[in-house]
Amino acid sequence: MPWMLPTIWKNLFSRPVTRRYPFKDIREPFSGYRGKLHFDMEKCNLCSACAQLCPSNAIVVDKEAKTLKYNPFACIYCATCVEACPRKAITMDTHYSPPATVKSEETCRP
Amino acid sequence: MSILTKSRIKSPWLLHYDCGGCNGCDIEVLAALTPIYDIERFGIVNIGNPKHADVLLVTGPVNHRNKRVLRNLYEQMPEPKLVIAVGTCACTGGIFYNCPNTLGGIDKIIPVDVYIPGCAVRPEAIIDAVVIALGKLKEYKG
Amino acid sequence: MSTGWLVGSVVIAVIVAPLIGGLLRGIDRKLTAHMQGRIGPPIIQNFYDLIKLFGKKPMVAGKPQLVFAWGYLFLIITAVVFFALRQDLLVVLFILGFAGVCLVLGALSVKSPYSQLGGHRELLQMLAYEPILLLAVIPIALKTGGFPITNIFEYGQPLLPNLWLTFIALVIVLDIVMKKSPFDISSSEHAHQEIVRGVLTEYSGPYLAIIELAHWYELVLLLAILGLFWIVGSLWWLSILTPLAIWFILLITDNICTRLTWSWMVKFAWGVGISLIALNILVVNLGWM
Amino acid sequence: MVAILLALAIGFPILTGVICLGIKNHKARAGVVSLTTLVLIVTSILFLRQGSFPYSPPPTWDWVILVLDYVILAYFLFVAIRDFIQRGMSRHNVLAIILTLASGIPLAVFEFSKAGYLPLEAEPTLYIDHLSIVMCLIISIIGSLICVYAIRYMKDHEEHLHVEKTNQPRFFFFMLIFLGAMNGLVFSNNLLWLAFFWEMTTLCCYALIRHDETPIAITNAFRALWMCLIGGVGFTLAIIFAWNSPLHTLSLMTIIESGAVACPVLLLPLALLCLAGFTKSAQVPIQGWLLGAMVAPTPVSALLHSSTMVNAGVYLLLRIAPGFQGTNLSTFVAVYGGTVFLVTSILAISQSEGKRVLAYSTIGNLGLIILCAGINTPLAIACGIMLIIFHAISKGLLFLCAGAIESHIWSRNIEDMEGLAARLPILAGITIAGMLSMLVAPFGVLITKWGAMEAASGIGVWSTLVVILLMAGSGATTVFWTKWAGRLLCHSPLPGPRKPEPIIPLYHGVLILLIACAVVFSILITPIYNGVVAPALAEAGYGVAFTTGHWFLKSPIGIFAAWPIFVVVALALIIPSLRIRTKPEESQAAYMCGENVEMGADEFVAVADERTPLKTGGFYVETALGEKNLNRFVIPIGIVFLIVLFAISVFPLP
Amino acid sequence: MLPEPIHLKLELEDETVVGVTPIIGYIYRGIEKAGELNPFRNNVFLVERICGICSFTHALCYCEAVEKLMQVEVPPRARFIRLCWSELSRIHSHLLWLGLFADAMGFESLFMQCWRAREIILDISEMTAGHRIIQSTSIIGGIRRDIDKEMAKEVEHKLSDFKELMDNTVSPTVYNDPTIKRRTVGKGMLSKEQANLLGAVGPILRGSGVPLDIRQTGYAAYKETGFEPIVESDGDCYARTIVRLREIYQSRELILKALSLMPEGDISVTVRGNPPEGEMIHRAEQPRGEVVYYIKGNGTRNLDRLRVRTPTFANIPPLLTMLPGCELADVPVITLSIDPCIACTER
Ligand code: SF4
Ligand code: SF4
Ligand code: SF4
Ligand code: SF4
Ligand code: SF4
Ligand code: SF4
Ligand code: SF4
Repeated sequence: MPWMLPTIWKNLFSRPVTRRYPFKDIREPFSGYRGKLHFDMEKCNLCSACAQLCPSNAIVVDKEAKTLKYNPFACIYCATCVEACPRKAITMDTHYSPPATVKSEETCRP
Repeated sequence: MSILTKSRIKSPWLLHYDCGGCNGCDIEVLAALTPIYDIERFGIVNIGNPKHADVLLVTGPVNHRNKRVLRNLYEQMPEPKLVIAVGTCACTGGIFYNCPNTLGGIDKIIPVDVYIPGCAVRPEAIIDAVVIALGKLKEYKG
Repeated sequence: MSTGWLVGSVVIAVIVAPLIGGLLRGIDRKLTAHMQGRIGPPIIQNFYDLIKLFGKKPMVAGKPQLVFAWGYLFLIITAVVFFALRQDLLVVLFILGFAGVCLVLGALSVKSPYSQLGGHRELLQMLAYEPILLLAVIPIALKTGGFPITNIFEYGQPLLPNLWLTFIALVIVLDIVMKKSPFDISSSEHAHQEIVRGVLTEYSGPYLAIIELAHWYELVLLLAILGLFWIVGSLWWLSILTPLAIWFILLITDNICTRLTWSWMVKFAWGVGISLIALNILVVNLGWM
Repeated sequence: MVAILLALAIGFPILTGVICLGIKNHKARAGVVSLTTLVLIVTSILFLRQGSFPYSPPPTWDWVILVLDYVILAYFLFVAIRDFIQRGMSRHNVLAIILTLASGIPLAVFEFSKAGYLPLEAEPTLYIDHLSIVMCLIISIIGSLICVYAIRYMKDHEEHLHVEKTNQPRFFFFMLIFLGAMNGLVFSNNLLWLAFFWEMTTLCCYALIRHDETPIAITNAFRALWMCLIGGVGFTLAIIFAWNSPLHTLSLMTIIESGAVACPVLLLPLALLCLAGFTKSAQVPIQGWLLGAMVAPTPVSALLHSSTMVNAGVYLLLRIAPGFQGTNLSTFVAVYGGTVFLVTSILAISQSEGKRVLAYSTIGNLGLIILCAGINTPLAIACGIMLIIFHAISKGLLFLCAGAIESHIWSRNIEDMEGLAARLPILAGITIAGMLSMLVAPFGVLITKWGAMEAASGIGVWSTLVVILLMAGSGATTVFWTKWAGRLLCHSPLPGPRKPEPIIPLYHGVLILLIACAVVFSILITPIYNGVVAPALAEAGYGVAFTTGHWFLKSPIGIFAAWPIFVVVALALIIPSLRIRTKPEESQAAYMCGENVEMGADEFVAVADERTPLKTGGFYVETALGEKNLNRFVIPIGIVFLIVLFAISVFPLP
Repeated sequence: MLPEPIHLKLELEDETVVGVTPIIGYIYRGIEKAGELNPFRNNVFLVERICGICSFTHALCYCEAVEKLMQVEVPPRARFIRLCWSELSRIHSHLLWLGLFADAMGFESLFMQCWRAREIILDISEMTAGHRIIQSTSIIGGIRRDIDKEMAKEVEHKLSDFKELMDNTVSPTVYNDPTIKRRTVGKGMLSKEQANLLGAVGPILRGSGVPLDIRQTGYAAYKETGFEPIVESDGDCYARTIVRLREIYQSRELILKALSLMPEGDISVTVRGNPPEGEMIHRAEQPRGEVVYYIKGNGTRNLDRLRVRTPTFANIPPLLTMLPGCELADVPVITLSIDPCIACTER
């Protein structure tokens, strides 16, 4: 019983450790964080290596329609595609993908 | 904004149900309650009872067994109510897209208000999602 | 006291008590959060909660439930009114007891495992604290020469120096009623334990709000009863400070121990609480205090 | 005029009882019973208007009583010996034989040696005062209502048991003569008369418990017989000691007026009368017979074992309380009553059979009245009297409710009553109201508890003990009543289509009347106090207990306002029904972790997706607080108490 | 606050449990089947998501199994760093558990302190692996991210903060608090014999006095760092708590040791081809006990069979013998004391 007392007493009179997200004291993500994906369609040649390796089927490359469809709501942010892309067309942000009220796919065209 | 709407926005009580996720998102939901993130700042309480809850947080891709539970829980929540799909697998099935016993997303069972992508989601994303969901309450009439 | 005074105090009691109660609950949450190193909700959070609950669509699990919910609220308000009118303290506590029975019956009236269990636990909780609460009145009456609260006001000396044993017993009761660790047996603020939210499980929306409101009244009433121990002319501020101090100590206790089991609670309450009061009555009777 | 009244109150029911014995036709019997009850009710009210008066019938009646007394004892001897022969020796029949002899032989020796073949007289033979009028009202009104109820109940009962040849004539014979005997008992002043009526109630009790003639009923009847006969022995000895005292009297009034303080020799006869009272009220350690008596048809339980006969014991205690005021005996009685209250209330928690709960609660409440008698202040005695009234109403009601429920579900088990609030809303509602009337604030029973507490909180070590017993016991009563009420209420939120509750006029009528009495009397507590309780106090030589004003009861140390609480309760009942028209779509099933089979069914999905019915149950703590476990302590404690009783009456300490 | 759905059908008598039937299937997804449909390299990400708590150990065990089957030699540096992540997830798992356990007993402030300390570990994880809980850094043939000198310093620094926080808040309370002892000592007894007989694993087994820990087999870099299992002999809930608490400290030591002993070199080798025909079994010690991976290759890029036996599955029979006879209030405490994880039990 009394063994918790010092802790709570100290906490009571010191500043809470809470990071006041989204207002202030936000700890920025570490540099290696696997966040949002960006497709640089300038570089991409629709080789579809990423789509084949993606473990959760989040990328669909349609060579005929010349599109690359990416579904952030299916992606597990594993970075396999980033490593697989021969043309380094895919990059990862350190910010996570934002929540949304509708699930929308991103359709990218070179 | 009427005082009622304001109160609704200020006091969302959560019900969290794991529909077959991997625990990753579930522990992040819990982590959001703890000192570093402390979502009780926004009046959020994890209430564990559909009859008291305003917001249903669901993780996991839903399987054939727990879809019934999910629907029951949803129906037992009094209006106005919101549903948040937490994590990629709750949105679309994610990594489990080809598992034989998954349905691929909770919106196959109940209407969803906000989707949070991420595997696992970060507590910050959960906070964002709750904020977006509460925005919907401003239009609620009833 | 004049009639105007009386009417005034009733009105103030009925309106101000829940405000204080709600605020105390808010401060409770804030302080608890700080003790845990968190920021916690705003102090008026519980008012938001209450208004929100009132604004939810009603969802009912059987009609008797509603009767008992209303009964609970009304009876507690009656107890508060009786208190404000400085009526017989024993009667106030009896009414409180009736209110408790209503709460339990409301829970037991729904065939739901959690609600049933919660109801039975609440009942055991009442078994633990009711006798202490009622017995605590006896030494007060012995000292002041009667049960009406007026007597305490007219007594002219603070009661605490003589009745501190009783006071401690009442603190135990307060802890049980506030459902703080180690006594949060029948329901817990944080609703994820084995019985979800016990007696409250099947109430929702406005009806949950009614019960919540009644809890606020109850809290204030009990604190006020603790305050009676200091009522006397120049030290009146102690009668406000003491209950608040006690309340704060209970918050701390809540944060430094686990919940214990009901059998322990009943044993503890009866063993310690009743002996404290018995000792106090004895000592008063023998004229030592 | 007064002679006629007495004849109507005592003689008439005995007469109609005998008539019943000869009536085979159900309707005719019902008519006779109804007529008797009507007469009794009117008579009792006339008594109330008449006020107190003494009365001595012609001395021939002393002879009649004397002879009948021995007839009853001889009958006891006969049945016990017959049982000995038919069913072999058992503890119960042997004790019955011994105790019959033990009360009969000393009495005979005493009477024939001392009085020389003449019945001993006491002036006046009968004395009617407000205490006896209160009792008479209870007996006549509640007792009569129970008899009326029994008309229908016995029909159902016999149909259910497939009895070929109806036993109802005998049943109503005993029921009715019992009413007469009780009236005689409360009016008697001559100890011999009192003892006679006392034995007569024992006789009825024995015969009625035995009514169904099952082996268990017979055994329990004999148990009741010998246990009540302990009281008979007590009476015999009390008579002998009273006559041998310097007062040389058999008049109860004389004994009481003298009091044990002035004449310490009287302590022993008073203690013996207390013992008789304890046995009749089934106090620890001989509570067993009352529990066993629950095998009898429910109206019997209601009449004898709750609202009327067992009250004879506490009536006697309240009656003689002024006699032992200021002695250790008084303290003893208070502590004893408190202990019984606590112990039986705890025992009741573990009971799952409804009637046994009622029985324990009855014993407990009688203990409470005894406690009041022991505290022996005006306030306490007033509370004791009022408790007799309110307890009789509420408990009679509850027994009848239990009977009515039994006639629907054919079970007395509390667990089987789950959800009756949905199936039989009226009946269950009345039952719950009845329970609340035993339990919560504005109702009479609690008002008296309040008074008892205020009275008990006097100065002294013993009073500390008494209040603690009282409060702890009250805590326990809350548990078992609430639990039971909860079982009745417990039903799933969305039940299917329901059959409307069948209305049985004789049941519902009587029940509604009784619950109305409980409510109205509680609201009208001040007129009741002023009308009957205050005069009774004055007649017994006590001071004023309460003052009244604004329809509040005020004691020197407290105020009780009952009606405002009633207003609140009424509001709580009315507001939900006015404001909330529950629409079907607002109803929602209970939370079962989302595993409800479908909304509304109280089943959930469990192993291998099977539907599993939800089972809920009450809380009994059988292992810790069961009878087996507790009786190990309770019975020895009771015996120690009885030893102490004699110790303090034989060696009265200052 | 059990975060996962398991349904224990309890039969109660008053408040004493007389019968228990576990009802599962709420989480079953069919991961093992999906493991046969996916390319074997992608399975790493799948098995990580069998469970998000000891996700790294799943990945590690799977990778080592495949590597053994394909006879790939992993660079030693990779093995050391794998050990670090695996121990990090053990710390965060144990703290998570301790928090939930405290919460089940109504000790909210302890819960908060545990989770607060845990955030330090999660920060380390995010810093080194790029994600808070699902590291996704182990791949067939090694690891994807290195922990360089600078980062290792930072990790050491954070770990000493962590130790300080633990020493000041959590540990003294768990070791001394009388109310915690009241709720746990003597509750949920499991004797050494029963534990062996019923096949308990992990802290439950060690809490009953059996010194068995798969880390003794020396997979990853445990051989180099050295390892001694932590054992308590009382066999009750309290013993299990203490085992886990001591393991938290032990894991910290192991990480520091691994960081200092870590050789320079590559972090992965390129693995070409597909797993050959054949079977392989590999075991690893998860926070909850032994996990067993069975794989069967057939020369294609898909596996013939992927089979996982997880620790909670093994611990359910011991749980079912602990529960009967306890009070209802103790059910969550006892249930949590095996640290049940339904996600991997059902997969
Ligand atoms: S791998 Fe790179 S280049 Fe190929 S399709 Fe994907 S993004 Fe384009
Ligand atoms: S990050 Fe992983 S899941 Fe997402 S698109 Fe790339 S490969 Fe697929
Ligand atoms: S989204 Fe990913 S981390 Fe979250 S529950 Fe699903 S698989 Fe687990
Ligand atoms: S048993 Fe408790 S923890 Fe499990 S789902 Fe139900 S409420 Fe949640
Ligand atoms: S496979 Fe899963 S769902 Fe099927 S029986 Fe087994 S546990 Fe239940
Ligand atoms: S044991 Fe538990 S934490 Fe570990 S992988 Fe399995 S489910 Fe996850
Ligand atoms: S017992 Fe073992 S082998 Fe059999 S089904 Fe269960 S896990 Fe598979």
